[in-house]
Amino acid sequence: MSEPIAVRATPELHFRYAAGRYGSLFLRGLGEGRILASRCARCPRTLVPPRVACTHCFGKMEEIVEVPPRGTLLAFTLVAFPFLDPFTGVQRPIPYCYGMVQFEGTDNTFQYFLSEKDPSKLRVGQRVEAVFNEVRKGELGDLLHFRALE
Amino acid sequence: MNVAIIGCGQTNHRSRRLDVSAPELIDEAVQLALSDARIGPDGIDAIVVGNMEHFEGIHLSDLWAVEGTGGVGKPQIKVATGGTTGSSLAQAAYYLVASGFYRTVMAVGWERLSDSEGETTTGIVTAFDPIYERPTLAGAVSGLAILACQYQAKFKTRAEDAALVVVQARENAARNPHAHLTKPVTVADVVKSPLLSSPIRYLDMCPTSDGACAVVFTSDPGDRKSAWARGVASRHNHTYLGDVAEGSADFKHTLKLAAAEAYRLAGMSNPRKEIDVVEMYEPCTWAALDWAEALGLCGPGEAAGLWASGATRLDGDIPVNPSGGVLCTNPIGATGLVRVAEAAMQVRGIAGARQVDGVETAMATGFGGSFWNEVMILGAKP
Amino acid sequence: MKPVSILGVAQTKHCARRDDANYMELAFEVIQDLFRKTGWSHDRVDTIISASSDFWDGRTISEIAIQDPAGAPGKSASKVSMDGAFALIYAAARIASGAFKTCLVVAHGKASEGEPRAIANAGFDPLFQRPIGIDDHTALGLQARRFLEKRGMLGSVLAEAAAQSAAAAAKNPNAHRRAAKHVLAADPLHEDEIAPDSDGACALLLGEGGPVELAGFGCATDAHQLGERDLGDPGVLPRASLEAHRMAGVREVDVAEIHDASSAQTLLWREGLGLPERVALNPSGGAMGAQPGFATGLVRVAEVCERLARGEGRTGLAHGMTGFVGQAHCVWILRRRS
Amino acid sequence: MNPEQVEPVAVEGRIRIPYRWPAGRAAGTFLSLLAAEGRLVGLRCPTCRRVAVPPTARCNSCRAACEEQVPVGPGGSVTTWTLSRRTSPPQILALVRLDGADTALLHRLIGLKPEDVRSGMRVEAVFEKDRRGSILDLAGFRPAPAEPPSASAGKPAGGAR
Repeated sequence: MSEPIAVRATPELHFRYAAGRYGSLFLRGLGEGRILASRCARCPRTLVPPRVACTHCFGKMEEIVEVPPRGTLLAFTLVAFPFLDPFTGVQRPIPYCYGMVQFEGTDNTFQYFLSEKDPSKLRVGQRVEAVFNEVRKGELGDLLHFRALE
Repeated sequence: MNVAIIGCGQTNHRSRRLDVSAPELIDEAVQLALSDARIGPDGIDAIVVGNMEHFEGIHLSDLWAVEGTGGVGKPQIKVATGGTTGSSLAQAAYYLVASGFYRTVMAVGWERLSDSEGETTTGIVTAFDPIYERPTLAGAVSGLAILACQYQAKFKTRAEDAALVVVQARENAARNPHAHLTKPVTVADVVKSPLLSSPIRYLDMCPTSDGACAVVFTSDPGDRKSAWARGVASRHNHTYLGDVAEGSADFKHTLKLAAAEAYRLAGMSNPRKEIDVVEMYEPCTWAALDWAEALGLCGPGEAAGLWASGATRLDGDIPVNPSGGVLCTNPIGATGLVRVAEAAMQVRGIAGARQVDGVETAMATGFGGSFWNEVMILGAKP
Repeated sequence: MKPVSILGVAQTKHCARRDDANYMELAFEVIQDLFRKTGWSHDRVDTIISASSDFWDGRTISEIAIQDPAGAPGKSASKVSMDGAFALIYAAARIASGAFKTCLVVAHGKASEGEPRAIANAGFDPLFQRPIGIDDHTALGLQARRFLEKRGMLGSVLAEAAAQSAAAAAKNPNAHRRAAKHVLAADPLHEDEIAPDSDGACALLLGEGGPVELAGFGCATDAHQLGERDLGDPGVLPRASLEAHRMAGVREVDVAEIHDASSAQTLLWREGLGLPERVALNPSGGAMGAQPGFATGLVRVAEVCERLARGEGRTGLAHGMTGFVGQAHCVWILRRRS
Repeated sequence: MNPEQVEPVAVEGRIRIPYRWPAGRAAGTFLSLLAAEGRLVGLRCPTCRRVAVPPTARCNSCRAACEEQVPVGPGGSVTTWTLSRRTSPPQILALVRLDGADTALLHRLIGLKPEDVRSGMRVEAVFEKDRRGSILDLAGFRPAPAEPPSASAGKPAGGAR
């Protein structure tokens, strides 16, 4: 026998991931072209995406605030290798750039696509702004990418 | 209660082990560990097992695995925490013995990354938030590339500096029959290898391996060669990757905290001098630099110099990964346990061609999840 | 074992679908409820052990979702990828080792987000059992038939046991309200004789000096292939039970809560645990009243703890299970401190 | 903006990954003989003499390595059965103890109606013509007229302990 016996299968499991109340609010905000954050007045912390638990005191984040769709790029990468996207089961289109962006007035970073495809044109500390799709549906894809302001 | 490691077994880790089923692969490591510990299957009171279900597509993987672990009729507890799975198994086995619940516990970790036909990244992508993070993330590779980007920006480190880590790792792996990648590489090879996720290139990154590891922990080692657990610590991290570097402004925060706690438990005031060898969980070259600094092996921004000086070599004054480390061998669910096993072998003086002279104290680390870290310090005495 | 006691318990209401809460929010809800009941807060928690399933959550390293609500950042935490009753062993060990004083234990499950039968199928070995198309319900059917035939019982005993569980669940405000029909689901089991797929979470706080202590536990794993076991027997359950009773130095308990995935298991596990008729079994309705994934066994512990704390008996037994038709069992004996 | 008042949404997702599970030595022996020769074997434990089908490389009772091949079947008896309604038409799933084996094999019963199935009934293996090294090279088990060869047939496995 040329190759030892093996059993092959490509199971496909379907999920309905609940966005939760805070996430639902965030996605609705994106649909309106707005970036919403949750705020803990005690700590104080303002975080995107909004969520129920503060990252400092782990208590309830009571307040939802809108933050400007601009921020600072704190890290980035150009993804250049092929791999299967678990959502589609086929190869994710490459190359693409994404980065960690700290929105103005927030304390954490948000991970999302960058419009720039050449990492040599990006730098840590760069100012960026969120670009929204014209047609929006209240989903993450309403946010197209971040583009450099300088 | 004091806890000692008395037996370690690991497979010869390879890119694919098509000749054995998962339980049979596990059995290889289990038999070696039992034989090293000089005990029979009846000498094991409980088993802790772990692997990551989506990498093999097997839910409740502990339940089929009993055919290999020897868990039928015994307590068997599954601990699975991502990259830290192996180190978490070691910690769980430690606490189960230290509590007095069981006298002798075997930790068994395994992964068959070839079962997902090279698509390990696909499984790792699913570790992160399905709505916010999965669309952008490219597995551990891009997650670590974000760390590397920040490290590079902060210290102006060159790709050539980071490459030294894997050059040395491969040299060490050539002395380790269990290592997966043993072919020597040069700095030029590394910086010319294909770009995965900037600044990480193919040779900067750990491989995907098939392999298993088993380690026997006991409170009653008798006259067996033992490595005693002297400092066990773990520090966890946030849910979202975008929060991980918040406040501390770096990705090594939890490793610093875990190491400090482990040093405190082991009663160490100068770990750089008191630790004889480090088995570090370094999934990529850049992380090794960042984390050597977190462990206090050198100051901020000095790690490249540490490697360049030869201090981290087998004959240096702070050898790092005589086994070749994760950069040469990475069966994920076993990887952290291999670090513990290698550290224990160093303390027990049975590491063969990769043995460092006169090891009294060894440290093993584990990395996983959303940048959380675990540390175990082993010593020749309790 | 060194004295480890339960300082407090909390559970969510269990139901078919919690669209309003993602995993983080579900964990937040139950942990905050636990703190409200006990007067504790995150800064007094030393370590965290969670229980959840990567396949159920559709997420590798499923515990990442609950790091923040559990207050894990900066602390030592770990995850047992089994039912919460097993996770409790690790949590108790962390305290009994002397390394930690208090441990937050949290388990969650949301059947509504995934496909429970397809996920269960992926839990059988991929060479012999999975290709046949078996799942948790059909495995329960194989077990129920063998159980009935081995004892020469009629199927009506399954319906009677299910009716008793349903009556108990009707009095439990946290139980999963469902309209299961008496139609065949996995012969000889009817839909109402199989435990529901629920969303829910459970949390408890371990430490020293609480009203109820963990007196003993036992745990054992059986062979994986269904055909290696006699499904009409309780398998390794008596072994786990004996060990728990021995460690606790307890011969008989006053109340018991078990994970019964079918009404056949209600009868079979009762037999395997050697519980006499006088012992109240599953006053909450048991898993037949709500089965929130890996939280199911921890809910049993919480239910027993609450009853003992209220003075309804002095000793109790809680049972958790992982795997199909009882491949792995965990038995806890709890005792009210006098 | 109050999160308590928002209409919650769920996001559709899936996990789709290709897998290849090697059968290894014990299962590989079983599956290759099934594929190549249409015969069924178990592995016998050298210590406790138990014959396991499906075979395991190591005995679940005494941990001895199992290598001795023992022919089993093609006849056997049903120890228990159920109906899986996930498929249309429903399939009869059963545990079948093959003659010569001490454990039972999970498979499908074919060629009969659910109302005709009885625990303890005699069945025989039906092989696919085109076999590829899978447990599905066995199409299933169909009713067999023959009487049980020994009094022990029809009893389920005694468990692993």
